Amino acid sequence: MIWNSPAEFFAMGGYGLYVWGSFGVCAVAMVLEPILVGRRRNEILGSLRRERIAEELEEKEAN
Amino acid sequence: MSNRLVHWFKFASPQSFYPLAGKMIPWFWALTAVFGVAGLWLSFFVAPTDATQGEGYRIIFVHVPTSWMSMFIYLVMAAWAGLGLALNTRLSGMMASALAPTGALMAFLSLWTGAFWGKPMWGTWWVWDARLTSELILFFLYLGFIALQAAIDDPRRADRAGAILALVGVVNVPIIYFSVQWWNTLHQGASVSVNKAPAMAQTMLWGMLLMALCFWMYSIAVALMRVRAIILEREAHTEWVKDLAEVKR
Amino acid sequence: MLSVHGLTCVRGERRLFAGLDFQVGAGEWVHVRGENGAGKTSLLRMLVGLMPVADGEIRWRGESARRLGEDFRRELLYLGHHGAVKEELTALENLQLASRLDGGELPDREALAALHRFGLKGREELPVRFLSAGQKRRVLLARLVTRKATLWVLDEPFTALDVKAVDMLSALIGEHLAGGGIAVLTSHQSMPMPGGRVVQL
Amino acid sequence: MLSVHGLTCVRGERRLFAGLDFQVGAGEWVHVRGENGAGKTSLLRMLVGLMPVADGEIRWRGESARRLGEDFRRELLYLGHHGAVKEELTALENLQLASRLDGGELPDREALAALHRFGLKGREELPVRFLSAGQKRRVLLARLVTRKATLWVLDEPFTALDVKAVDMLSALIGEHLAGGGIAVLTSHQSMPMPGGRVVQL
Amino acid sequence: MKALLAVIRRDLLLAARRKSEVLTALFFFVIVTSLFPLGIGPEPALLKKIAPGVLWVAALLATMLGLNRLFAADHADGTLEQMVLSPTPLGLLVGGKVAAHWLVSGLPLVLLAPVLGLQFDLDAGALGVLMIALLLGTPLLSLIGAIGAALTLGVRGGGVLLSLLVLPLYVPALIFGAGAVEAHISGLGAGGHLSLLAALLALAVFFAPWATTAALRIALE
Amino acid sequence: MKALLAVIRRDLLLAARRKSEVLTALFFFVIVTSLFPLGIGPEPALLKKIAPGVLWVAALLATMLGLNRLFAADHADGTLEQMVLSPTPLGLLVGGKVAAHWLVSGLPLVLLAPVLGLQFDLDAGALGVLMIALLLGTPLLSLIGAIGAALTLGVRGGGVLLSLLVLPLYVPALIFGAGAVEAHISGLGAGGHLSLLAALLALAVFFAPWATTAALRIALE
Ligand code: HEM
Ligand SMILES: Nc1ncnc2c1ncn2[C@@H]1O[C@H](COP(=O)(O)OP(=O)(O)OP(=O)(O)O)[C@@H](O)[C@H]1O
Ligand SMILES: Nc1ncnc2c1ncn2[C@@H]1O[C@H](COP(=O)(O)OP(=O)(O)OP(=O)(O)O)[C@@H](O)[C@H]1O
Ligand SMILES: [Mg+2]
Ligand SMILES: [Mg+2]
Repeated sequence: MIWNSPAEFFAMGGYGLYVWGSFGVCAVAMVLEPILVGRRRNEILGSLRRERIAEELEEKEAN
Repeated sequence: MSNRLVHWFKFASPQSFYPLAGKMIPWFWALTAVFGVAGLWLSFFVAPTDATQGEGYRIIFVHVPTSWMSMFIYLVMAAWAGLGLALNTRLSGMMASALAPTGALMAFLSLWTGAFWGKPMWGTWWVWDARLTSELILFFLYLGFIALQAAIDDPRRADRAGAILALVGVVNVPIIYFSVQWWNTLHQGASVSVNKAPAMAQTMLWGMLLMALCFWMYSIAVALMRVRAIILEREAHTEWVKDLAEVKR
Repeated sequence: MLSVHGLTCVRGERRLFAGLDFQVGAGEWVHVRGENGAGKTSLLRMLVGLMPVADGEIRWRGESARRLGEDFRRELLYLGHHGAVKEELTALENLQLASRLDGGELPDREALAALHRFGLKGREELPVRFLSAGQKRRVLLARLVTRKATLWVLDEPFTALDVKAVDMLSALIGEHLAGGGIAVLTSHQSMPMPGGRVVQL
Repeated sequence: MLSVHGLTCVRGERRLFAGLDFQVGAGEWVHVRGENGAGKTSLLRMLVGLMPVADGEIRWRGESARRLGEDFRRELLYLGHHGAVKEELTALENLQLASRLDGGELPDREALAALHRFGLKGREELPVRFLSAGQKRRVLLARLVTRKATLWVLDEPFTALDVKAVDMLSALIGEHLAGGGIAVLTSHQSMPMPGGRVVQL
Repeated sequence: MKALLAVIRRDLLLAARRKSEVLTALFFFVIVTSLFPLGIGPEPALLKKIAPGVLWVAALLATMLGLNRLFAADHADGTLEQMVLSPTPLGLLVGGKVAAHWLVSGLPLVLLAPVLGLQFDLDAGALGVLMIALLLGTPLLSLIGAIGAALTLGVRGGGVLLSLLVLPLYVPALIFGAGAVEAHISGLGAGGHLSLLAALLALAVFFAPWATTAALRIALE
Repeated sequence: MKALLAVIRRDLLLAARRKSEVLTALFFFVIVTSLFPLGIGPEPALLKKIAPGVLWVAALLATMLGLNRLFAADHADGTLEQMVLSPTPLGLLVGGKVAAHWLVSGLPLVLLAPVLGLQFDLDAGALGVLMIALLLGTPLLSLIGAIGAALTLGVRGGGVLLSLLVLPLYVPALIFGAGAVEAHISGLGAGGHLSLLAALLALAVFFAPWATTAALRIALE
């Protein structure tokens, strides 16, 4: 093991800001992007469902 | 038309690609996780400290994969776009637009991590060096593609206009890459001193490869997710979308 | 000579019409009718090849118009809602430049004759910007005289014209038909010309 | 209430008309007629104050319209050749923004009612760019319902409208007049409304 | 007041609808500043020296580029006529349009400038001065630009004519703006330049809407 | 061929009629180059160093500014539809329009550049290289710009979007163009840069009209 303590690990030999700044932003981006894409999908699915319900109601009224 | 071509065209239709993509996505997420865990373990716990750069060099494990992916995704995107222009298949355009934001993100991350590396190593966030500049221009090419498609309402028109831009841009990518090298006499590559001991280069290489695979799988997974959303948006009025299980629910 | 087979028009997610069939031969004309938004302009734009055809086919002298390409366009004259008239050029220059773009050359004498025919005497040298709405349309219509074409496709040619100009234009179309030409028009008013097949959208 | 005294119109070096006098009171309407280029549009633009008056005067309730300024404009609604409609906004947004610019506020319900009255049901949320020529005009005309004004000045309001829309618009103008309003219109067609004084240029 | 807000809201809505428009003035700014090192070469010391000038010129060009569309669209489709005919005073409506223009094309520049400054290796103090200078300067650019936009309205080839009219008027803003940053870098203190910039802004806030309104009335005749 | 010449003549006539247009690209070039000394300060050595870059960036921006009107006017008034419907091949007509654009906005820059170069204290040799580089580079800018103009045609907010699309594509021209002058000044010889520029031009002459035509057809659908 090259790290003696968690503190040393997080300090990254004095480069903590830079290393974690890089890895952190990557991690955040890679978590956010799928969430945003998922939300986009849910939005369109929601509007499709609403349309469907509206259609069903119309059909019922027609009958 | 040969049988195989028919087969290919079948999957080139959004209707049959949609469920296929749905099945593939979890696998790619799993691969992303596997490669990611292995790569991170290698890069933080196996790869030793660099002699000259200390621990700072570990940025390489995200920097290089994002740089590679940003260029690779552009090529793939342009290929899909060109295919769509030539064969007029609807899916191709959707794939291209699904890839662009991920590519732009990779370019952005490459710039970001590069800057976070440059500050401790060169003492500055940015220099106008060949690689950096060409990456920046690649980022602009992505943004141009996205902005153009966003500015056109008719999706079919947006696809084809985007395709032309992507193709013109792909001609430009190598030109930019080499031209900036040509222009720049102070090549920064020299300041990168990572390959000291061969053993260390080995673990480093493996770490980089695993992380690159992780980013690769991630890009595929996200692009597939996005292409599914795009398919739903564009085909919202068709019967098959209305009959989907997730819509009926 | 012009025939339309099973033509379908889709705009956005809306299907405007489907399975449209009609044909026109030499000396005949078609009046495309329909409410606002019925798809008249869209139909004409598909006929001339400015809008892609969702389904169906358009044939000219029996061959696909799309495949004919240039050969079809050479026989075609389309005047749409837009002027295609440069506001900063004079009426005369506009007319001459338009025919140069078609690869021809229009002598002053002919161009002036066409403009005078459309009542623009004394306005030939005025930039089109200063002309009234109806006068602008007249400059556009003068192309009907100067450009030789078999198929005229005219989108609401009578808008903004006064009574005299309407008569003149219908006489002109009459001449064209008598000479074996074909015309496809839209208009919300009843047409001041005899004959003509009505296509209702 | 609106009266015109010895009005002269000069465009470039051309005098289009001179010494024009007429007046309209509450519940009356004027049909401005004339050939293409006679100066109808110019007359209307002078009436509303968009073009300077070469000679003569325009009075509103006995006072100079120019001097009244804002007070005159508050009672005025002018619809010209140009759409004044933003192509990238929807019909609904266009209508609401137009009334906000006048300092008012238009609830969704009223705006939708106006659009439906003009047969734009189902197109309220579509960017105007996608509408047909006639539908664009209808969006513009919907302002006649949503904006309260005494004096309507309409330049060729019937262009591009289909038969149904023409009837509807003339009924609307009829209502306006019955309520004590005033209208000044131009049109090359004969007007589908009774009464009305003709001003021939 | 309500009408003023209505105009601002309307123009912002239009900008949002045209999607690309909000971001592109910004992109233009970014791209122009990035072009200079490409043309000039990568020497850091040289780049640092020309940074304030380049950033200000880029901001100026980015603002200017959107100007010709400040009134043109409203003119072409007749909305401007309706504004003149509206009972609301024209000056107010014009003020609203200028404010919206600044929000769309000026404010983002102010916010982005520090990031670009970093690329040229400016230090934190210089970045701060740069932001303040731009915060005072960009509204000035919008206000002056509106006069030019109104004057060239409906004039064919107005787009480029506009820049011809407006650029000379922009020169004081450029000199004081870039001067402030340079003065700070060379240790002279930016106060003088900044207060001159503020004075210019105050002047413009009073006179520019009036001049713009007059120019618009002429254009519409 | 006749049609090609007809288009060129027509566009030149239109440019002449719009009077301001011919001169204003030029004025823009002049003004941008003159703004820099104002923004950066009057140090001669510094100015000389940045001269090639500034001149090239200014040329690039001046060319770009006229681009959005390359097809827009013809699109708005329906002339472009008529061109597509004309029996003459569209590629030829497009070629004519690009040539006219270069004659109006590129060639004057080439001719004026030496005068501006003098302001920055460039010597005769450098001025010669600058002119040759611009002579090769400005047609390239027009050709690439035409693609962008066609792509953004009819797209709302197209003017600034256009610059976003086109500027990254302009980068090679800028680097080789400014590089040629710098190489000459530093005694390295401009040959390499110039021949690369010529190669790019040859490439663009073949492919750009094709891409432009395709983009125009898409825009007109
Ligand atoms: C904003 C700043 C930076 C950007 C945009 C950037 C961009 C890139 C790009 C595009 C690549 C891929 C090039 C290729 O595969 O040929 C790359 C690779 C690399 N970069 Fe950076 N970089 C930046 C800063 C840095 C810094 C500061 C360092 C080290 C001190 C660095 C070290 C490396 C290394 C070692 C590679 C891998 C080279 C190889 O595998 O061939 N980069 N960078
Ligand atoms: N993206 C879209 N989504 C939905 N509907 C659309 C879309 N684009 C166009 N439309 C509709 O297509 C029709 C276009 O009709 P077109 O312009 O051909 O009509 P027209 O018959 O010429 O009418 P007019 O008499 O008013 O000129 C309109 O009804 C319009 O609302
Ligand atoms: N600078 C000018 N020099 C000469 N004549 C001019 C000038 N500007 C405008 N005109 C003329 O002024 C008239 C403008 O008429 P206006 O637009 O008012 O006509 P209109 O009656 O509305 O016609 P339409 O029925 O065609 O709409 C036209 O005849 C035009 O030729
Ligand atoms: Mg129509
Ligand atoms: Mg008129």
